[in-house]
Order: sequence, then structure tokens, then C-alpha cells
Amino acid sequence: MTLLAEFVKEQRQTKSILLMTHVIYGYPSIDESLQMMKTLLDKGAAILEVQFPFSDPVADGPVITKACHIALQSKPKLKQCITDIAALAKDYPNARVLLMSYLNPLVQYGFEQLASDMSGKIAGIVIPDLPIDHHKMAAPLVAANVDPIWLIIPGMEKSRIQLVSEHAQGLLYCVSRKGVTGQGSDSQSAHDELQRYLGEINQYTDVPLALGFGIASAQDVEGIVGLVDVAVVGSAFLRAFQHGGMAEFAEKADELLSVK
Amino acid sequence: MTLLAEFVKEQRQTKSILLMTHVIYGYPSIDESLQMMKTLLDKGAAILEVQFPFSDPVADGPVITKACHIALQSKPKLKQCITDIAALAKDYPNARVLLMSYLNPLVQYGFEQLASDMSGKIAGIVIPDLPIDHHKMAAPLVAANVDPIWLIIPGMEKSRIQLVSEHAQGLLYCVSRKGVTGQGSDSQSAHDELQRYLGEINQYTDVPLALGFGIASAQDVEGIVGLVDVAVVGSAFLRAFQHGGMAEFAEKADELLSVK
Amino acid sequence: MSDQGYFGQYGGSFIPEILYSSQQELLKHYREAMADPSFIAKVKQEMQQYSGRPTPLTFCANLTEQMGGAQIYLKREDLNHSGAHKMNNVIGQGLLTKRMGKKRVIAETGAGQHGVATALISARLGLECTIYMGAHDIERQYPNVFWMKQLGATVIPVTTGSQTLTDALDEALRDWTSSYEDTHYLIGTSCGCEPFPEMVAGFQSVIGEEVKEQAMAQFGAMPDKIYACVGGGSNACGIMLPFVGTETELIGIEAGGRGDGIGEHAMRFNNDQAKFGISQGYATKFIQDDQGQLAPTHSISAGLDYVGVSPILADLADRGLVRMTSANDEEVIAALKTMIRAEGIIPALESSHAIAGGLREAAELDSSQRIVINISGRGDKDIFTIAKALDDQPFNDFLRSYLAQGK
Amino acid sequence: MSDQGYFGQYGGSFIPEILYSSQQELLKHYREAMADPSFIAKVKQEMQQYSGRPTPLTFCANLTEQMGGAQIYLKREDLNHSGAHKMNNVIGQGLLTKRMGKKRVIAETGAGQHGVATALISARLGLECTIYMGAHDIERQYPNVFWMKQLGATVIPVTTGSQTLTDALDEALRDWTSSYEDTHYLIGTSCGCEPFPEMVAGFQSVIGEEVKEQAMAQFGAMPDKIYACVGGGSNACGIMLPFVGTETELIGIEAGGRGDGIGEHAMRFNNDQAKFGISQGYATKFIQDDQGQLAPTHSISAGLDYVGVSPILADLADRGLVRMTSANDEEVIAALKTMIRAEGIIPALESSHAIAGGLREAAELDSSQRIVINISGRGDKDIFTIAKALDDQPFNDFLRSYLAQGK
Ligand SMILES: Cc1ncc(COP(=O)(O)O)c(C=O)c1O
Ligand SMILES: Cc1ncc(COP(=O)(O)O)c(C=O)c1O
Repeated sequence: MTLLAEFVKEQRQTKSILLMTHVIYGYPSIDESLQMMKTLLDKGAAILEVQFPFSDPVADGPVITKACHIALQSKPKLKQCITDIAALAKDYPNARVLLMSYLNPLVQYGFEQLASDMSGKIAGIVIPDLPIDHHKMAAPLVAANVDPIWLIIPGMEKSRIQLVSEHAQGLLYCVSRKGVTGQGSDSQSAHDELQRYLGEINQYTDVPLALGFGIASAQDVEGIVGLVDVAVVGSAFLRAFQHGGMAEFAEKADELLSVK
Repeated sequence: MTLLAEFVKEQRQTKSILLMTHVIYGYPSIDESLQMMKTLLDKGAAILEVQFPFSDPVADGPVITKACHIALQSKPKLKQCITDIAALAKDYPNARVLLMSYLNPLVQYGFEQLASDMSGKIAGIVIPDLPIDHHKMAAPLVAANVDPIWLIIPGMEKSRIQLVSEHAQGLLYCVSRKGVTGQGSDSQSAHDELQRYLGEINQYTDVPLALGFGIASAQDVEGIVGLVDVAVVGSAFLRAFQHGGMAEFAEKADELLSVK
Repeated sequence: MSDQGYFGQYGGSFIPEILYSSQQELLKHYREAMADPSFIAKVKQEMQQYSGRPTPLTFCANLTEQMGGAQIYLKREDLNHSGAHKMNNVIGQGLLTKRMGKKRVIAETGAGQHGVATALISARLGLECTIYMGAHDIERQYPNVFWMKQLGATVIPVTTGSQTLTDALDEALRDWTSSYEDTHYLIGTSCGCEPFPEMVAGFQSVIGEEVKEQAMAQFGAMPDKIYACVGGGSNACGIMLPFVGTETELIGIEAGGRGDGIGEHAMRFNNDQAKFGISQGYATKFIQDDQGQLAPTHSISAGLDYVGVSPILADLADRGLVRMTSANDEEVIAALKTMIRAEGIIPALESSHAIAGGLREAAELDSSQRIVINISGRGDKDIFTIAKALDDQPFNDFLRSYLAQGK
Repeated sequence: MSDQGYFGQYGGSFIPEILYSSQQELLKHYREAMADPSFIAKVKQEMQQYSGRPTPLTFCANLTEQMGGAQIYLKREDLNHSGAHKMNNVIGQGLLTKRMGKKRVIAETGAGQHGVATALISARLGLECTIYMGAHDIERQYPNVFWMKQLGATVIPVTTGSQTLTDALDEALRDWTSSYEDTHYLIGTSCGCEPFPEMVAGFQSVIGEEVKEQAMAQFGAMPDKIYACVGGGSNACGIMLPFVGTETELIGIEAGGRGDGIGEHAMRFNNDQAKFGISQGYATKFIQDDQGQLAPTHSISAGLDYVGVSPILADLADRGLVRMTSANDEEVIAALKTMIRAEGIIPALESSHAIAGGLREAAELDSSQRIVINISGRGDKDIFTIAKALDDQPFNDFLRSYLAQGK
């Protein structure tokens, strides 16, 4: 088990579910984004996912895409980003910090360099456009104890889930089916389906599971308690900030972190 | 010899050259055009050529073309035109009136009808887009003693001059070469060339010859005295009118008719 | 072809005497050229290597299904270089001009299609080129003028009369009377004096010849009906002449315009306003008033509003060998939209007349029958007219912002 | 083609996991289709009967004489239906979409050429069609948008980033991630994840195959050099691939733009601003900054300002099998004018890059050598850009009076 996986297991001793919170480095400015990160960590977020903005974030929706383009205006540097979030990680030893980035900025930085700069400071990395087939590219990171966090999606074939599982370490990011986190009359059946989906994944791995896609409220988080270790909250914070600034951002954090 | 030819021969007894003057029926209005015709006849023009305006006067230059289009705005009728100019012909027995028209208005009117309406009143007709090859179309006119006035142009082959000559009656309209009527250092050679051109035509016919194309001044007219029977003045009157109204028109008539 | 360029009572040569020898010379060279296999080969080669012939015969599965009648095929003259059948003719006459040793061509143009085609072939063959175009048409069709200028042609605005096609034609004839020694008058449709109707129709007949071969290859039979729009008549003659006297019915579609009144359409058939007449060098049916003055015309398509029509078609219609009908502006826009949506082909507004005529009848036929509609040209050129007809505001916004940006 | 869509170090598949199965399905169907003679026959038939292939190989006598060097030939992709080589690809992928049983296609477009081509084939094949286009490009290229709308396509303005091609591409990918079950993503150039580069280049290879046959038929030898402009790289791949490894030298011409600075050009070769990178689903040379952010680009031609390039060409260039050069905006306008005047052919601004590159070298060659320049498209579409570049005021007057006339 990697350090990140151990951290999750350990935290789960006292918490029914952990929150993995998402912030874009440099949005709306570098300072403000660091402020947001601190806010989340201060309020007790267990995992902080920091997205280094990229010009062509093909796997993101329009809200995050627009924010990335705004973030790029302050010309963020990946090196500084790593330095900044490594410092955060040091300041908040009870939380873990993950980097999220599309491939190209990482390719330019170099995976060896990345591994050595992140090692021991940043626990893991999410690379949305790196398919499992190219897992070898992440080998230097693995060697440096930086966990590549792979994705599982609904409808994925068994053989491919197995392939991902073989390489999974630290955390597995499971994308939920559209509407699965919704409420209403069919919430029971949705819950059952989700259980089947995650159950299948659990057959292949005992790496902790994170579930994400459309989790936006405390109710959403509560709905998956007991099913996974980590609830990933993506654009909900961003939307809160865009709607009501830092105040609403902090409120959203309070709401989501209320699920203990 | 036709009546028109006889008229020319007779007039030439007392005049070194006759003037064939051109007016567009309906330009700038029907009344004004009739006024112009009377002016010319009053001043002693021997032959009056009245152009019935046509929408597509392909053989005319821009000055006459534009005038024709203006004339068309008063929606001239060929029947009325014939009536009007026949009346003039009656009022001025010492002059002859010719109709000039493109084919199409005549075709619509019908050549039989045309022949009967013109007969004994209007001495001849100029049809610029009726080639000699189609002389049969003019047969009803010939039968009614209305002379079709055929064209000879510079460079025409002998055989074709001969063909035209065979059908020529009343008057033959010879187009002069560009610049032939000009003055200057080469006026003698130009005069010689003109003489050759007309001499050739005279070999084939003894129908009176009219010469036209660019004759615009008394000097021009004087230049051809002795070579032909008739000087045709086309757009010069029109230009005079456009430049200085009826006054300048009358002046131009005086100038040109001063050559006795 | 009968003697002296007559087709029944139509055709002939009614030109000012000054053009006689030039016309005779053209006639002689044309006959010689047509009897010279190397000339024919050169024309064919240029049609293939420059213009991309053969143009295909396209089956329209969707349209056929929508209409629920005859099998619908399109002859794709829109795929010619320059985007219209006009190219066939200018290739032929352009090469003839070279053969005659002349250095310059003149042409009249209405919408500008023939002007562009003439300017193109002139650049290609190294001929000087002067295009007469009504000043009013220049304003309306400036994009074509722009290309003519880029091609090195001199475009002369004609400011007489209605400042449109007929005036340009008259002016081109006037130029020819003073320039015939080194200049060929490259007429754009199968009208005018002998040998123009026959010559233009002849160069265009490649269309129909190809249809014959393609019909045989693609469905093993001749088409039951062929539809073509009729302006001057060159695309119609081109696709129809090879079928005259066969079982294939030939249907010409004229511009019905926006009404039946004088100046509202360009119908030279089935219409009292059009009568036998002689003008612009030849005899045909002209739309005219009781005084024989040629009348103004209108069509939503700039290429069909000609006051006369090919003497060849006038004669074929008289003899019942071609059936003439018309489509009005509204039907044409509807046909255009139908074609675009159903088959992903954007026809010229001229060609959309043929489509309107064809689709109207296709539904009445049964699925054993096959019709061919001649797509004489492509419709990109008509964007200004079509955007206006459809009242597309974003197009105007685009133009405004383009203008606002300056250079 | 090496395994997994690699071409040397370039290519591959770097797509979000959600697209994995859809991409695998495409790959499977594509391989099956290409092994099925009836599919190949259907593609060929549609290329011929709908798009008018083969396109000719045109000898340029005047240009050859003016340059005084190599014999100059043009491959005329401008004569395709839609006016560009883009049609070859959409025919292939459109038919593949039908074969896969999908009902809808999406596509990204920059200048709009690929958008129009996709909308055309969608109408033709009865597919639903959604086109992603940068909001900024929509404003600049509205005439193409107008046609897409008429063709029944839904045009979605992309308002993220620079609101141009790359953003449209990203957005199309996003659509695909949620629509792949019934939707094919019809990429317009030989870029993107496996099998797109190979597939698009494959459908385009008809260009080069025809050149081989035509060269043999017209001059009994292979061309000495072939020139093509390089945007995404599809027309270049199309004409070049059949010649790779032969004696024929292959030269790609990129957009030199208006300067060497970032954002002033679109040069992915011979340029430090372009480096190996991975984005938009594949690895290639991308113009980017030191942080790996893809850079803005510029070209006078809307179709060449792409930030990446076909992995196939990136590899061929690395291996010295294709030589890359560039032409700047000014040279391109000059080449365009030369071509128009000399040969009566109006090339697209994209294609004018290839002309600029070809003419530059033609003079240095001798008359025993033959070069072929690929005319990827026609230039009518560029009238707004060209009129502006030439500062043609009457064009603006025309637009103003068009607007003033209202409906
Ligand atoms: C596309 C197209 N079709 C048809 C015509 C009409 O000419 P014609 O009747 O000679 O074929 C024109 C004339 O410009 C045209 O451009
Ligand atoms: C005419 C033309 N040529 C070239 C290109 C560039 O694309 P590619 O490099 O894929 O051929 C385009 C793209 O729109 C185009 O429209």
C-alpha cells in the first residue's frame, strides 16, 4: 500500500467519507487560488486536488475550461505551482495534496524532473488525458512514490477495469454515471446501480475508491457514504465562487465538509 | 431611276452637294424633335433622315444610343411617326424624308403595312441591321416605291459591292473610313483614298452616293464636294443640341447648309 | 443546322454590314476547326485537364424518396472550373480565337458568370480580355467584377439603357464593329448571329453526350426526361441537343419571376409578351411591346433574365420537340432549399429553376422512370441574393462588422 | 502504420478514458471497412458521382514559361464538390458513419471549409450534423456558417479560449465524450487519436494515386517534386503518401504568417516555438510556450493556422522524407495573383502557400523536370480576405450598397 492509500485508510477510521476538493491554480489569480486552497485545508478537507491550467482542457466541462483560460492569463509556471502546493502540503500535514494536469505541460516539464520535484511532497497526480495504455509514461512518478490516479468509468469492460486495477495505487478515481448522484423517486435504484458498479471495481482492487462527477451538495456526499472512501467535488466550488465570491466558496466548503 | 434618285440628281443641278440630316423621333420629346426637323427643312436641308428609336440600337454609337433611350420614354409609336413625318414631307415638297429604323419595330409593324403607309410619302428607308443578304424582306417597300438605302463600307469585297449595287436604288449610303474626313497634313492622301473608294463603287452603280461617318462641320462637307452627291450628318446635330439647345442646333444647321 | 444559320424561322444573321467579313471569317474558321480532329482533341483536352470534365451524373436517393416518383439524377455542371457550364463554351471559343490568330476577346455579361469564365480562359490562353457589363449589374454583382479584374480583364461599365445585360450586349457588338480585325466576340450563350447559336450549343453539347454515356453506364437506359433552365439557352441546348428526336422528353424551364406583367419575368414562351422578332443579330422570340421595343425582364437569378432566347430552342419548341415551362422566384427558392437539404448540393439560382420544374413533375411519375436535371452552376455565387431572400440577418451583421474593421 | 497509431514518436491515442470504447469501435469498423471491397467501391463511387473525381492534373504553359524552369502542373482539388479536398475525407468518414449505424456526426471547423463539407455530406447521407466553431471564427467566416445552416447543420459557437479552431476542437471532443453512442466525430484533417491520422490521410490518398496515373498518362513519368500546403496536413498527406519512398521529392509549405513571433505564424517545423507535445488526443509537434501551453497562431489563410500538425508528416519530416518550408502572407498574395493572371485559376489562400513554395523553386530547376503543386481548394471563398489584402474599395462600396438596400 502506498502512502496515499495508507493516509486514506487511516483518515477513514474517524470519518465516514473524505472529501477531495478541486481548485485551479491561478484562478482567478494565483494568490486568490492559494487562498482558496488554504480555506479548504483550514476547514478540514482531507485531499486537495490542484489543477494546473492548460490551454486545451479537453476532458473538462465549460465551467472549468473558462476558468483555466482565465488562470492562464497570469502565466502560471508549473515549477512554481509545485513549489506552492508542496509548501501547502507541508503546512497541512493532516491533508494530502494532489496535482492535476493535462499531459502536455508535464511532457514539457519532463516526467523525471516532475517525479523528483514532487517526491515526498505531493502524494499523487491526476492526468485526464493519459490513458492506462500509456502507464509507462508515469513510471518515474511511481518510482518516486507519487501515485498516478487512474480513472474508471461506467461501462468499462472487465478486462480494462482489470488492467487499470493492476496499475492502481493510492486512489482510484471512479466516474459516476450521469444522474447517479441525483435524488428523487429513483434514488434507491440509482444507489443500487452505483453499488453494483463499485462492487465490480472492488472485485479487482483494494485501492481506496474516489467517486466523482456532479457531486455538488452535502446531500450528494451523504448519498455515497459507505460506498466509497472519497467524494470528489469538482466544479461545485468553482460555481460557488463565481456566484458569490470567497464567502460563498467558504459556505460551500462548510456545507460539504459537514458530512463527517 | 427611282423618284428619290431623280430628286437627288435634280437638286444637284443647283447644289454642289446635298445634306442628309439626322433627327431622332422623340428626342428629347416628340414635339421638340418635330421642331428640329422643321428647322432643318426650313433652312433648306434636302434630305431628312428620321430615326425611329429602338431599345437596342447596336449599330449606333453612344451619343445616339443614349438619345434613343431618352426618346423611348415618350413611348413613340411607329404609326404616328410615319404620319408625322409624312405630313412634313407634304409640307416641304422640296425636300425628301427618309425613315431610319432597326428591324424589329418594322417586323412588328409588318413590311406590307409599312410599304402601304409610307408609299408616296416617304421616299426611302435606312435599316442598319438588315444585311443585303436579306434584301427580300424589303421587297414590299421596293414595290411601293420606298427605296431601301443599302450600305457600302470600306474594305467590302468587290463581289459584295456588286451584290449591293444590284439592289441599290434611290441612294447608296457609303460609310467613310475612320479619319477620312479629317484635316491636316494627310488630308490630300485621305482625299485620294476616298476617291479610290468611291470610284470603285461608281464602277458598279450610278445610283447617287451618300457619304457619312463623322461629318460634323462645313469644312468636312466641303472636303467631299465633287466626290459624292450627299453628305450625311449624323450625330453632329445631336451633339450641338446637347451642348447648346435649339440655338446651337440651328447654328449647326446654318453652318452645314452654308455649303451650297 | 440549315443554311445560313436558320433554325426554322429563327436564327440567321442580322448584323451591321461592318461585321459581315468578320462574321464570315469566323464562320470559315469555325467550320474548318470543327472538321479538324486535332482542334476537337485540343478542346476535349482542355475541357478535361483545365475544367475537370467529365462532370458526374449524381443519383439523388433522398430526393427520389421524398418525391416518391421518378428516380432523380443531376448532371453536375456546377463542378466545372468556374462553377458553371459557361466554361465549356469559353474553352471552345477561346481555342478558336487562338486558332484564328486573334489576340483579344470581348464579351458581354449580365450576372458576371460569363464574364468570369471569359476572363479565366483569357488568362489561361494569354488573350487580352474586355468585358462589357451594365453599370447596374456591376453594382449588384461586384464580386464577379472583382475576380474579372484580378484575372486581368478590363471591365467596361455600360451606362446606356437599363444598364444591364442587353445594353452590355449592344455595347460589345459596337466594340466588335471597330475591333474585329484582332478581336473575337466571345458570346456567352447560344444566341446571336450565325454561327454563334450553333457554335455555343455545339461546345455545350458535351453535357448531353456525357449524360448519354453515363446513363448507359449507371442505369443502362436513356433518361425519360431531361430538365434544364433556359436563359439564353446554352445549358439547355447543351444537355438537350444530343437527345432531340429520341424517346427522352426535353423540358426547358424559364424564369417565371415575380409576376406576369412586363418586366416581372423572363418568359419567352407560353406568353403573349414574347413574339417573333429580330434584334441583336438574329431572329428569335423576344419579349417586347407592341412597338417592337425589347422589354425589361426580371428573375431572382441574374443569369436567366435575358429578353431573347436561343433560336435553336425557339424552333425546337415550335416543333414540339422541347416543352417549355417556367418556375417563379418563390418556387425557385423552395426548390433550392429542398435540394440543399436533401442532397448536400448547392445549386445556382438559375439551375434551381430546372430543379423546381423537375421536382414538380417527378412526383407524378413512377419509380421506373428516370429524370435528369441539369445543374448548370453552383450556388455559392448567389449568397448575397439568397441571404436577402431568406432575410438572414447574421449575414448583414457579418458584412457590417467586416466593413467596420477597415483594412 | 505502426502499432497503436504511432508514426515514429508521433501519433498515438491520448484521449479521456470515456472515449476509449468509442475509439476502439471506430478502429474496428474502420479496419473492417477498409478490408471490405464493397465499402471501398462505395467510397469510390461517391467520390466520382457526388464529388466529380478524378480531379484533373493541369499543365501550366504560361507559368512554366514565366518561371523559365521546371514544367509546372497543378493537381486540381479545387474542382471537388465543395471546392476543396476536404470532400474526399468527409465522403469516406460519412459512409463509415452510416456503416457503423450512427445517426449523427460532429465536427470542428476553423475557417468553415470542413464544416461546410461535413454539412454537405450529412445532408447527402441523411445524418444529423453539429458543427463546433469558434465564436470569433463564426464572425469572420459567416458565409460558410450561412451554408452550414442552410444544409440543416446546427452550428454551435464556442466561446472559450481564443474562440477559434483549437477551442472548437476541444469542444467537439467534449461533445463526443457524452454522445459517442450514436455520434461519430468526423475530424477534418489527419490529426487526432488513432485511427484519425491514418484514416483521413487514407481517404485523401486518392489525390496522390490519381497524380501517379495522370502523370504517367500525361507525361510518362513521375513528377520530380510535389508541393502541398500544410495545415493539419490532410491535403499534403493525400498527395504525398503514395510517393513516399520514391524518387519524387515531397515539399510541405506551412503558413509563415506575418512574422516569426509567437502568434504571428503557424510554423510547426524549422521553428523553436514548436516542440514535441501531446494534446488533442495525439502526440505531434505543437507550437507552444515553455509551460507547454499551446500557442496562438496566425495565417492569412484561415485553414492553415492550426497549432499542431499531422503526426504522419511530423514523422516523415523527422525521417527526411518530406521537406518542410514556409511562405509568408505577402508571398502568398503575390503567388495568388501570379496564378490567377497566368492560368485563370483562382486558388484558395491555403493552396497559394503551396504555389508560393513551388514557384520559388521552379525557376531553379530545368525544363526536363516536372513539379506538381496541389491546389487544395478554390479561392472564391476568400474574396473577403483577398479584397481586404488588396484594399479593393469598390468591394466595400458594393457591400455598403447591398446593406443599404435592405430586403
Ligand atoms: C449557372 C447558370 N445557369 C444558367 C445560365 C443561363 O444561361 P444559358 O441559358 O445560356 O444556359 C447562366 C447564365 O449566366 C448561369 O450562370
Ligand atoms: C483549401 C484548403 N487547403 C488546405 C487546408 C488545410 O488543411 P490540411 O492541411 O488538412 O489539408 C484547408 C483547411 O481548411 C483548406 O480549406
